[in-house]
Amino acid sequence: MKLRTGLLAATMAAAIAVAAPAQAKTFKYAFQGDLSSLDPHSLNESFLLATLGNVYEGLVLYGPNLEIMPGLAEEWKLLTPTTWEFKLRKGVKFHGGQDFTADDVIFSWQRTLSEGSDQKVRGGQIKNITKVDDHTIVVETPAPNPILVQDLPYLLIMDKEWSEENGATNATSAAGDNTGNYANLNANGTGPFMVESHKADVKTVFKKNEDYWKDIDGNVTEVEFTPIKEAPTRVAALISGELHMVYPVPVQDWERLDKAEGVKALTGPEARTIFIGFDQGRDELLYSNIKGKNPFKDQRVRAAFVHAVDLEAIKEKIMRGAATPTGLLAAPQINGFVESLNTPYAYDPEKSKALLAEAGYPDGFEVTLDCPNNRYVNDEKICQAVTSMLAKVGVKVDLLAQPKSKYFGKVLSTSGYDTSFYLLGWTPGSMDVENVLSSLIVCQDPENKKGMFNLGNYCNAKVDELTAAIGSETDQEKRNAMIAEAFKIVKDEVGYMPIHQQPLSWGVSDGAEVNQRADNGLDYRYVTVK
Amino acid sequence: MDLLNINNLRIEFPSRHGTVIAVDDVTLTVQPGEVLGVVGESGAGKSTIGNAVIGLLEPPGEMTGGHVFLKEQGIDTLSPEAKRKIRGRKIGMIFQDPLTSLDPLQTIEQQLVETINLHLKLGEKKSQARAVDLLRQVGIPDPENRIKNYPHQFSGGMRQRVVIALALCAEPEVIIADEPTTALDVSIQAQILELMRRLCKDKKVGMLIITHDMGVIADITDRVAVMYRGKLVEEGTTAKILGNPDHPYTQSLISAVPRPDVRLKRFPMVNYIEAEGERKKLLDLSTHWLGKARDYKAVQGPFISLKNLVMTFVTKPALLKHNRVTFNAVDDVSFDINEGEVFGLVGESGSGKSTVARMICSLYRPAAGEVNFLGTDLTKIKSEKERDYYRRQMQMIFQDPFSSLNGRMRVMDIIAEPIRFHKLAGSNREVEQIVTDLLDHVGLGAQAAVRFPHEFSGGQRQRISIARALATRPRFLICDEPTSALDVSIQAQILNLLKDLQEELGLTMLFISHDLPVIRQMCDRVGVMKQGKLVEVSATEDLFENPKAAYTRELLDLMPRLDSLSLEGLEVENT
Amino acid sequence: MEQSLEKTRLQRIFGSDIWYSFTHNPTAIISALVTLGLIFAAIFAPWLAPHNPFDLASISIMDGNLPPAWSAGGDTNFLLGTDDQGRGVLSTILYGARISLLVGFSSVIFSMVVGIALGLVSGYVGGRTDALIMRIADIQLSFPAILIALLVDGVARGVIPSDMHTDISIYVLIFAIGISGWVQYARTVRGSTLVEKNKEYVQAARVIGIRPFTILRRHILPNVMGPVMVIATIHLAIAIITEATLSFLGVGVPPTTPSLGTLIRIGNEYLFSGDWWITIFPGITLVVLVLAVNLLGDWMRDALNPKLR
Amino acid sequence: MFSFIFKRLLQSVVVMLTVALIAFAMFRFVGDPINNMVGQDTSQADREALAEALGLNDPFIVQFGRFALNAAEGDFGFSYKYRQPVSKLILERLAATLELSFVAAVLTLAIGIPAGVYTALKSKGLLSKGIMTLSLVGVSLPTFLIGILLILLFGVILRWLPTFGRGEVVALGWWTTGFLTASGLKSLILPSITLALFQMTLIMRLVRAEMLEVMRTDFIKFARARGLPDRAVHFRHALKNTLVPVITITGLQLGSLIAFAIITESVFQWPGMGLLFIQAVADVDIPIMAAYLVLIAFFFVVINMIVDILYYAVDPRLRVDNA
Repeated sequence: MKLRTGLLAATMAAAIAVAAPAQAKTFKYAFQGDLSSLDPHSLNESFLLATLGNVYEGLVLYGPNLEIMPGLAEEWKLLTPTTWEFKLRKGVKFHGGQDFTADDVIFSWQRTLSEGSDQKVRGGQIKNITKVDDHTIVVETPAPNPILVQDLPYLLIMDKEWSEENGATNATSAAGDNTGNYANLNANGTGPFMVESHKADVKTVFKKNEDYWKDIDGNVTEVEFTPIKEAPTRVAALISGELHMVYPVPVQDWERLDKAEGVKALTGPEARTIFIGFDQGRDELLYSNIKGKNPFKDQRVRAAFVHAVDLEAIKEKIMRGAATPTGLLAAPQINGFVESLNTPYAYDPEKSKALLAEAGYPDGFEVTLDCPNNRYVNDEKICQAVTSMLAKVGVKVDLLAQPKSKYFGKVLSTSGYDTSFYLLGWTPGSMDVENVLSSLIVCQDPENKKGMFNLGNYCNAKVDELTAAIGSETDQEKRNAMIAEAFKIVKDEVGYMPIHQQPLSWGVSDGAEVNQRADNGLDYRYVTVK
Repeated sequence: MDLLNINNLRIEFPSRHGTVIAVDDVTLTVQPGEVLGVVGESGAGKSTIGNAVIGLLEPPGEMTGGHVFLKEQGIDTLSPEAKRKIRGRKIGMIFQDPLTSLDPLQTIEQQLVETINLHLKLGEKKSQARAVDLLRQVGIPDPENRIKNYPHQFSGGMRQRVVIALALCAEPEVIIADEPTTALDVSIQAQILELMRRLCKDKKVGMLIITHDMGVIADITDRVAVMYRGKLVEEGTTAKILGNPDHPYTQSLISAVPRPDVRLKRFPMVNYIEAEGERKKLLDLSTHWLGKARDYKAVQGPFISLKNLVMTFVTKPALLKHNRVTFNAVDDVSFDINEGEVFGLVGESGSGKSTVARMICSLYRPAAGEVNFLGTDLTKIKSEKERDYYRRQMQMIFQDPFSSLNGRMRVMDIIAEPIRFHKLAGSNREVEQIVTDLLDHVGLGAQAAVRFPHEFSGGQRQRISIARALATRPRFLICDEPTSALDVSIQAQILNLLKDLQEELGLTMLFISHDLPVIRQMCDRVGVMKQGKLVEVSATEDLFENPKAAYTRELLDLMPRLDSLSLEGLEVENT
Repeated sequence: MEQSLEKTRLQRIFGSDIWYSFTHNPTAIISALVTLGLIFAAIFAPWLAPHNPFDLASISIMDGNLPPAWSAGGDTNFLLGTDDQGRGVLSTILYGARISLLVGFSSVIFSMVVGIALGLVSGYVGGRTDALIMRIADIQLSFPAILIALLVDGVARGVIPSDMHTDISIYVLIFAIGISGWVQYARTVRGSTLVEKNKEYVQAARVIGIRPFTILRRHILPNVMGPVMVIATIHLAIAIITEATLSFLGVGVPPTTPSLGTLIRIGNEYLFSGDWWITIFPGITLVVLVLAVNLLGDWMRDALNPKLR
Repeated sequence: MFSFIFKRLLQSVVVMLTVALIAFAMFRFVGDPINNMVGQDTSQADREALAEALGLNDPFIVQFGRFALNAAEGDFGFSYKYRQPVSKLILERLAATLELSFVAAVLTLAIGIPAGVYTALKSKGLLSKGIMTLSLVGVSLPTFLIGILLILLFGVILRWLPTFGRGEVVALGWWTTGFLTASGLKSLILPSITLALFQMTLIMRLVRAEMLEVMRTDFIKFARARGLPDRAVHFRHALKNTLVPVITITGLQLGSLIAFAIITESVFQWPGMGLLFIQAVADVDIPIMAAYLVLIAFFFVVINMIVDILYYAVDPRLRVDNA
């Protein structure tokens, strides 16, 4: 018996051994989510955009550290506060062999505004594009926009002819079969990699684009992407050597990865900030035992809450020391980050109790905390911890942790912000604080699509003013000052309870080297396989 | 030399209640061409002998003494494999129930050929030929085609013939038949017995036939061995055993056999096996509760009169009426029962006699016709409440004492249920009093009340169901084959009991049976049924002495002849 | 009289073949003891458990992820270590077993009641009623239990105001698992009812005039309970497992009041990290519990089957 | 026979419609699909436009009617998430699930039935008692845990077998198979075992119980009395009769294999329908959910039909030509 199993083992091992060298220079990795579409305008979601960023390119690109660098545009300059001139790169060809010209840029911009596009917000930053010559364009913005370029890396450029040939002039919409579906299953970009085969949610294979317009640091000739939903399976796949890289890796598995030979955990702070918000808009909380008034309208109550939560403990125990406790809703990688305000509120249960008593809730009160359980790193566990910490100062929190579909279905504007107390995470799409302010902090204003994600409707006229100004201020000095002022107000009024910057948590085998970008995006340009 | 010699056989069944000696030092011999009958009542251990001989004792039973010789060769000591070779080849076996003895999933050809080929190694072709031949021998018409059929396509009698063919197919020297005809109707039984006797004589086969039925014994055996509680109490020629038995058990057994030829007052000396228990005889109905509250209005006209009763069963259901397949279980039956008489209903299985009974006590709703009880047509009654009044006056005793009592209830509750339901007693204590009375009235002690049915023997249970039936103080009692599941001596006791009760309480009875002798013992008038039709109604003695209908005559002819039965010590009722 | 009654009742139990086969079957005895033990432990968890893991105020996250007491860094306070939230694993198991058993038993009883009722009616009344009920059963059978539970749970979360979820989620679970189980009972009961209703003791009752409902209750029901009990035991095991599986699919009880299944699901995420105790101990408990119950059901099946004796 | 099949087909249509109806009635509660279809910055107006375009605002009976009509033409609509025809997606995944279930079914029967027969014939034997108990351990663990443990043991520690996916697959038309490549076959081992374990136990116990019953019937006793060797008695007579009742249950069990694949598939990231479905539940991708449920119902109906036909084949008592 023993002998037989031994033998079996041997043959198996052999089988794997011979299988291995076959895929030299092929990079295999897995992510928890999947690549739902190949259409760069179909979904405004960071993983999709970051991944397609290897196939399609914008006028500008993200560098290894999210810095902006020239892409399909070689250089750009501000003509007037509302007009920019972009010089386009010459001699660039799409994978299909078509030349890249100004027309493609204009076409792609129009496409982002087409029916079914989920990039309308980005496209909306631009009022008009005029073609000067084949490689020069002038971009017009509705208002002075100092950070236009910040928004361009993910405005990905498609080829006009190709799209027209294949009836993909409109973005792929989820509503029924439209001809644009071609772009949903095929890709034709200018990027360093092209799509070899794509089966949604099963496997996507990328091949190197040999005549890419510039040399890349990486040596990978082929990339194989597989979605793996279950964390244990993902980690197992890495440790067993079937994949070069998987992410995210549960933070509690880092030790294990470092112990296991041939693999390591690659971590760093993500640009996403996790925070908890209070309903400060309604006169009575939807989910609380306090009737007739809204405790969260009282700044002392909000203060009591933030002082009751021990961010260090959450960091140590739940995030295994990986998170970065923060006092600001924007991460250091975000343009406009304010160092001085980033120190968290102090953990001080006594003070918190005192504040509650002062506010007239000596015995605390009840409130329901809405929490996703499959969106952010250990989101449900964080909520549990917060729940038990608040219990210690007498506040009874009912935790309602749900899958993200149900969670967002409940708390977002679609169902009228149906929440009293919620946990949310945010990465500004433009990597600029302006986005943070205008989405999370300014008063809700459906008409102008402002404060759409200010679920608790924290509202302060001064902050709104500043935000508007920041949006159009082109002088960095002044701008930063205004940013600092705005955030100062929010912090003093305890508008939110920032928790931490969640960690990037990748597992990488020694067989490969990758560059970990703060937006959790993987750029094949910087992948090397030994 | 003996063909089969069973020598001081002893078989034990170890159980948690101690070892049961099923067969105790039994010696038997069978000669070629001889039919030896082993007779005895349930638990006598007769079947165990059969199983032991072919080496198929059910575990945990084991042979702890004695030997079995087949032509001087000891076969009990052989290896399992050797025993297997003897089974079927040298010793054929026939079991009781033909319906379950054949593999339902294989054609009888497959089963025959399989066995023939196994023992005689004839090869497919020859085996098939022999199979067909065998079927012809056992009297299956058109064997060439029928052989392709599956068991379920044969009637019970035909199946038993197939079973016999299977037992014979390797020319065994001995055949052991365990209750071969018990599951069959009397007409079929006669044919099968005749067949077996003929085969046994022609082929010089020795036959060991195990039965509880004196009729079978009388019909085909040459010698009889009587068994009682595992012991062999008496052995001799059939004539001797039936004519003048020596052993008291045999005598009581013989005296308990219902006689087709004469009608007895009571069955005497039937207490050898199970003491009948003291019964309060001749109770004073004016004082006793059974007498009280018999607030029955006097009957004018017939007590019961059935008019053109029809009962239809659906054999193949279907949504649309016209594709349903139906048949009439009871077809236009009419007869009257007068107050105080015992009316017998006789017929073979499926003749519809039980169905009639069930229609009378409205278990079935007739498709057509009237059931007039005390002048009221019960089929017209709509409300349950109204019907209860009549229900109370007619009760029923069922065939199977094991399934006619709810095993989850105490005897007390079983008998008390009707009393409570019909509110026939004021207090609980009165109810208990009545139950106790009833119990010793049917010859069971009061202590029986706290026990559960499974603690009683078949006979005792039947007494319990009689007590339950009496509990509503009925004036009309329906007995549906009340004794056919019982041993003869117990049957005799129950029949005695019913006779007595009928006299004491002046009950009117509908007595249903397939057993003509029993009918003759019990009934004043008899109706004969055949395939749902009533073929004859006449006074019992007339029916037996000069039957009118051809079918009745047929039945009477097929009745086993028990002329050799001794008459001594029996008082014949002279009508 | 009464007294003697009692006596015979006891005698009946201890004299019965069931009891005999039980006392002569070590497996049955052991599994019975284990099951009872766990049930006991679950019922008296509040008194047995060193901590109350459901009382959030009492748990401190700083105690999180402590290994079992005997291994390095262990805390004697937490015999079997703690989970990520600082709940004692031992206490959590006791309380978790409580929930698992509650869900298990309740859902079994639920489907039992529904199944038996429908089965009795279907079998006794027959005709169109029977046809209807059995068709419904068929349809449900073409819809695997796990899916039914998933959907039922989904709907419940939809229709019930979300602030009540935490309070009622356990009842939802019971309903979800229960509703998917009744068919088996219904079919079995119907089958045996069809047999029993033609037995003569039922006819006797009808001749007396007893009304159908009483007949079903007093006569037929007690006689069809045997097989039902067997199914129930096996079903209990399945229900507990199903609960665990559902919590894996994310529709279990809230993590603040975890069941054994939820504990395993949570622990699942720690299988690769060093904190094996978070999964292993609840896992072992679950296996032992379910195994014991299964073995018990096994024995019962053989013991209650007359043909096997 | 023909009319019988026709009746069955009619029934199946009813069943599937009911399933679809129930399913639909439930979907409106499982969550709001829109949030999974757009990025976080997408404006309210766009979200509503999309909902309108998808007909999510119509009364559910209308939505159901639309679905039923299209489904009748084999058109299950368009996946919200993948923006592809559902029928295409499911077709891609069908092969994976069916192959997995098939292998699991083979395992179940190939091990379950013999084991059942053995434990029945040697019911007192020590080995069979062992098998009985062991089989219970298998069903005492939740499937997902078994899966993870298998992965841990054979994938991570021993590194014999792949931990996820189907390995290399070969496309035969629209059907992709893992049977033709070494990696494909290796990838099948762990998931199929995980999936089969539970059913295996059930079938084994069922066969055992039925076999024990049959072994006590008269015709078996009579077969012995005719001197037939054990082999013939056990297999020609006993086993065949055992299978008659076993067939039905087996049918249902094999049907539920396809459904239970949900768990196995998500543990092993097996790209089958189950995975697609559970993802769809998370993303509220209603068209996929609806199609899946109807498909499952369809499988059950088909299996039941096959079972009934088998019945006719095996048991002469059911044949029409009864005399």
